[in-house]
Amino acid sequence: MEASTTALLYLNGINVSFDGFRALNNLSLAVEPGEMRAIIGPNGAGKTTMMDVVTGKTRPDNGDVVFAGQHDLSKLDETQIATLGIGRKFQKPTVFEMHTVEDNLMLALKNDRRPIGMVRWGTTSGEDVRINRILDTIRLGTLRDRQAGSLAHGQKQWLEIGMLLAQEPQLLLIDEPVAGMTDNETRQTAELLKEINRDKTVVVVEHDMTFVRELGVKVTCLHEGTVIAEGTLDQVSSNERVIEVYLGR
Amino acid sequence: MRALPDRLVALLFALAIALTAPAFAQPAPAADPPAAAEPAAPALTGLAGALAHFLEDDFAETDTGIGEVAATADPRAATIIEALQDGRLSFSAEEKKVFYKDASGNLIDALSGAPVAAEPADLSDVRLNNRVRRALDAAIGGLSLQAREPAKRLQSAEAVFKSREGSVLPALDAAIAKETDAKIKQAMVEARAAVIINSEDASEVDKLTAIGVVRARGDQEALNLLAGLPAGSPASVQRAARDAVASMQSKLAAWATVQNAWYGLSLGSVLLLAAIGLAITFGVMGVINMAHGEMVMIGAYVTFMVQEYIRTSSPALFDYSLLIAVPIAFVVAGLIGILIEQSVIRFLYGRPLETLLATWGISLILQQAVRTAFGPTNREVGAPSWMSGTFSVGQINITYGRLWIILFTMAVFVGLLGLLRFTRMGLEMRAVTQNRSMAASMGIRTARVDALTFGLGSGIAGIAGVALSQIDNVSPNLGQGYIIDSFLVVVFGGVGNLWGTLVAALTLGIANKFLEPFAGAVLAKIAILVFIILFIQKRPRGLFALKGRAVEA
Amino acid sequence: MTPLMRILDRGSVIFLAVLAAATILIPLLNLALPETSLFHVPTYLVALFGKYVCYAILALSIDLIWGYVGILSLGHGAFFALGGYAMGMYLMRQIGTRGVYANPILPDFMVFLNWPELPVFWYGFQHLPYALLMVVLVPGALAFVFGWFAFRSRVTGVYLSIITQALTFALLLGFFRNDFGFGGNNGLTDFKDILGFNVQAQSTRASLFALSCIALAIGFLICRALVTSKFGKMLVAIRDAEPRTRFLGYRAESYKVFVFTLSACMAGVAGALYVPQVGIINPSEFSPANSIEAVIWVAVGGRGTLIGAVIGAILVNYAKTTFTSGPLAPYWLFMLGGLFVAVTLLLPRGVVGTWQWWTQKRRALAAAKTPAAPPTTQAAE
Amino acid sequence: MFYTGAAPNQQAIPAVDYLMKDEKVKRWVLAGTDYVYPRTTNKILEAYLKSKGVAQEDIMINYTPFGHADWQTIVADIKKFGSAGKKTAVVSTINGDANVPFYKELGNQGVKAKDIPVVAFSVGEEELAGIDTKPLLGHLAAWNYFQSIKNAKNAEFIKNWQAYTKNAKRVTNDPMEAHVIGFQMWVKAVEKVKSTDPDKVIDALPGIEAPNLTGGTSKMLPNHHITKPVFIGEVKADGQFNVVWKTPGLVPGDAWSKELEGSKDLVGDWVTKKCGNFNTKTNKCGGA
Repeated sequence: MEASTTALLYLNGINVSFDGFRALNNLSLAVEPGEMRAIIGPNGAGKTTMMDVVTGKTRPDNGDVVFAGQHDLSKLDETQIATLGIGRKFQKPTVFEMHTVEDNLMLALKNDRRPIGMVRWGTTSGEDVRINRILDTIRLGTLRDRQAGSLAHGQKQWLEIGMLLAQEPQLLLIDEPVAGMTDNETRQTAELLKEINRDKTVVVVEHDMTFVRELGVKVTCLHEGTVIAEGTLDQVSSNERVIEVYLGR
Repeated sequence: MRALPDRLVALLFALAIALTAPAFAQPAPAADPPAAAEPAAPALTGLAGALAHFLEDDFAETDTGIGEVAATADPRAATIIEALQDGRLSFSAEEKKVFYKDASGNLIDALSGAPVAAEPADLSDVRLNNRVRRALDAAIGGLSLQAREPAKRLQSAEAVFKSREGSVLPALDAAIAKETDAKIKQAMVEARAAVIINSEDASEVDKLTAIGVVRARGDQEALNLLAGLPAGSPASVQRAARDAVASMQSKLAAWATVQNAWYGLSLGSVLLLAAIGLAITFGVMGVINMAHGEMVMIGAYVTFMVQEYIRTSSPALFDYSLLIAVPIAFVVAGLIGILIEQSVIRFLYGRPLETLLATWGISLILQQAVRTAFGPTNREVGAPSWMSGTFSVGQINITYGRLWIILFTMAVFVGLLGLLRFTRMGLEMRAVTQNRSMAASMGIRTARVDALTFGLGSGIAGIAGVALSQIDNVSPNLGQGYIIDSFLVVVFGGVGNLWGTLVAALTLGIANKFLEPFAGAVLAKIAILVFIILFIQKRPRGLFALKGRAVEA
Repeated sequence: MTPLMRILDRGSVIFLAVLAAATILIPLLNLALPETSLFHVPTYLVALFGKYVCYAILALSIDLIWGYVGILSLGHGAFFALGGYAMGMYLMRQIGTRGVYANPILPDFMVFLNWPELPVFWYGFQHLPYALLMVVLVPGALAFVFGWFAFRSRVTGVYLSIITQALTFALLLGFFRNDFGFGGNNGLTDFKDILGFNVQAQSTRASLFALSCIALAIGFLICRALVTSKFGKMLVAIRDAEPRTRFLGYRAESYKVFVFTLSACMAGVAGALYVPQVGIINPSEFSPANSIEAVIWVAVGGRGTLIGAVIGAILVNYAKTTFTSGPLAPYWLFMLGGLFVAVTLLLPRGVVGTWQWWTQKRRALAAAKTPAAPPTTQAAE
Repeated sequence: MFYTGAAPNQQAIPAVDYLMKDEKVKRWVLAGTDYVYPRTTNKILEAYLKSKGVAQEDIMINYTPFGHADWQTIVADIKKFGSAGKKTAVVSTINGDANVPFYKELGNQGVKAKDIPVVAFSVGEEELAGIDTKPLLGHLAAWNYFQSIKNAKNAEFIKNWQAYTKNAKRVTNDPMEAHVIGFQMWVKAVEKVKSTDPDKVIDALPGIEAPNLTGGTSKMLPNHHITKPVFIGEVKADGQFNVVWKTPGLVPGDAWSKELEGSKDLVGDWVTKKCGNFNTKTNKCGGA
């Protein structure tokens, strides 16, 4: 495997097809360390499939998926990839609904993941400090003992991002973080992500152009499983091909 | 007109008996010590003497009597033998007379042939057992070789082949000379060969020719005949027989593989039949219906009730009872299915494990309900005549019952495929399966489609019950025996894929039958179960996985 | 909060207290009081209660995997029966020359089947410690292998339920075979003594009952400790959002295999205690119907509540004893079937679960009425 | 424990004798369900057949599980085994529900009683009530009682039973007769000792006689078995049996088979020896 890239995440010539349908078509993408990248594209462009490939949920038919220049992600499963330091937020917020906000974060904290190391009760003071810090970041400090299932949609999104933070990954893949949020919440989320981006690499998939503009980062536009444009939002949105794809022929 | 040849045959027959009887070991009567010890009834000769044996109410005596009746040069012999075979022969020990009932039910004195006015008080039937029946077959074989009906002639040729009764040889020769039907003639020639091989006074050359004839026949019966060669046969004959047996055995072994495949196909079709309804409710809808087996059971009980009704009201329709039962079973089981869907399952969509428990409860209730209504014991479901018996293709035996079940299964399968593909209901079903909310927004009443789909699956289970009533116990436990197998077939084949179910059922059936000779029935079954358990872990979505409505918990 | 306080909440303390009382009182009332006494507990009842307690342990083991991890095993009776057979093998070896054929080594059925010598897998069973080890080890090993295959391949939900059912069915067929070496359909029976005590004796029965209660208490404590720990929270997390746990870097299958194996071992212990009390173990214990019935005990009591599993097992079995011995016996299956339907439709949380839900809701309402409730302080250890 | 049902020497051995003598059977299939009773019976039969000079290769033993439903292969095997030129019979100890599919398969594959008779020890009137008996015509059963046995006592019993069940089609069978005898014996024993104390009744039972429903009087023996006549019946089209043979008198039940090496020296004697497995060679109780 060639390690000639400085990119933290490097996708090259990825193809994925389901029952004859080509979800990803020779997709190539490189995300540099410390970067925040927004990925846009119409429905069915392959955004989520791309995340599935990176996180090991879907195996690519061919192509390279390289993390930090040395790990071939196409050979690893979800758990191994997560342990390498890639966190993922799902499109539909997925938290442990029966657990409290605190427990959700506690389970996500970077720690011994083996069953035997889990047979203990309560949290250590060190863990408490970490949990408190994340709660502050995701602005859920007052809801610490609430059951996650009873949170509002936007709060669940934040909790899930908080769980990603607790995981202490190098790379965060965030799928539609502001779907169903109010304008105010959207703005707050953008700030949150920028804050996170200070020491972590982030890839955001989003439809909401206001949000993407708010982030002010490099944008990649996908269509039919392949990259059709890359650059600032203004560059991309003036690209003819992108206009054609979004507006239809 | 037929009196002359009959008489001639009987005469020859008697002659042959007189010549060969002492030498025979096989027709036990003459050689049986008690029969020999009997005071030889010098006063009674001919038919009267023969009939006297029937008065003893003793099987050995009856056996002797049959031989003697057949041996008399009497035209009444055939009538008497046939009457005995049909259980119409009776006797009075006091009057020392034997009688038979004729076709119109009149009591006739067997000796005089005259109708009897007053029935004797101690009239009782001449009883039959297997030994007597065999003797009857042999006698009839000799007596009806020249019967008018071809079927009867063929039957008697076969009877001679089996009985190897040496005394019929002259009759057989006469019959062969007259026979025009090639097939019957062949059977007679084979029967003759069988007689020759077992006769002590036939020449070596004749015997060798006969072995050739039997060898050409090549079936299990022929093998049977040659393997049981009389001990005193000449060495050359024994060698020829051994060669023939060896060659026939290797051929039969090859046929046995084909036969096994057929058994597997037949078992597979039973599995398919039981599973196919489940392929709809589980495979298409994702409902875990543990009461599926009980739908099969209900189908079988419907068959029982239909037959009971036909038996009492119009017995002539009995042969059509299964055909009548099929639609009724479909409707009854289908309606019960819809009732279950409406009252229980519809509240549990999306919670498959709860559905599983609730439907298990329903299965217990249905079993107990049937037990309460019909009793715990097996119920008799008869086989119509077109489903009884066997025929051979090459050296494999095909039973009509199994053949019809295979054909029926295929018909149900094809019918279901067609229903799903070409009807409005099938279209709606597939639409709901693939995208429920989209289907709903297009105006399909999904709740109604759910109910109908479940009803369809249950109805098909009911139809399966009609067929399974032919090979299994019709008891409240009938369904329990199929539920685990059915689920495994559907899961193995791939949920939501009818073709997968077909392939899975046939594969499992055939695999089972090929394992059985080595491992025995139980180990074969265990091996299959373990195989499926491992297979599902390798391919959790089965052989042919399709994307259906999520079946996940 | 100390770990002990987390493990022993009020309900658990009450439960353990009741159990302790039963452990002491029932044998005492049986042994110490004369038969004529009003408070005398007849020996047959002691045996009956002992049976219920064993069922309760089985229910507990099912609740641990179904209630907390969402694994619905329809074959847990298999582990129960395997534990029972291991104990039965010990008891068979204790018969010695008192068997009909008086063979010092071979159990009667082997003499009868012309087995020349003891099969290797029967070796060692004359020693109780070895047999007890097998009681735990055999079900555990089977569960481990089965779980390892199944969970690694991500066989879940109803598929898993169906293959657990196939597993117990395959064992049922196997154990029915006389060639298998476990006594065929008759199973193992005619036990004489256990550790030198007559299994029929009143005092042995009372002791076995007490032992079963203690085993139930220990099993309960283990389950309770597990589910209140971080491990237990992980189990619930796996139940509710398995993909999420994987993306957090957990090996969900390891957790499942671990807890499935533990649960199988518990079921094995339950079976081992059951066999000397009922005096027989035969292949019918493997029948899929038995396993499903055990699941309904848990459903009735309330899954995911532990205490509910125990209460459900005792309630349903008490009802079964009452109905099947009375004039209503033919209607028991209607009752049982109706119970399955009613519980899933009307009482999905079960008795204890519904009660808990109701009290929690009341407490939440009360808390909402007093908005000045102080924020919970963090009790760092 | 007392046994009013048939011991193997009161069912299996006479049936085999009949087949050997009357049907000239030379080759035997012992087909049974895999549990203790068939295994016991077959073990005794195998020893008995060998003692009568039947070679090992002329005996085929086959065990199937409870409720076995797919008999295609086994019936075909039986057919094949039966076509080796020697008269063959099947001795069936197949139990319960497996019988119906077994006989159905026999019928379907055209195995007639005339060719290969099947003699069964667990198929009686009650079991036949669930089967279409036409294809079974002539197959045999060995019992100590048949409903078709004609005598006043039996006629009365049948009448009472059918009146009790309010079903004129309900059949009687051998196990029912065994209970009738057993109950009468118990009553007589209770009358004798004027107590229902189990221990006293147990001591009183041996020697008690009670009329059976086939015209004789059964007696409780010291080994806790009873004397019974043995009948062989052929299945008739109406589901009843046609008695084709019976023992001349009553046969005492053996607790231990005389045919088996391990048990031929054993006797059960609860009266003088107080022991179920008394060894007449070593004069000791306890088998060895």
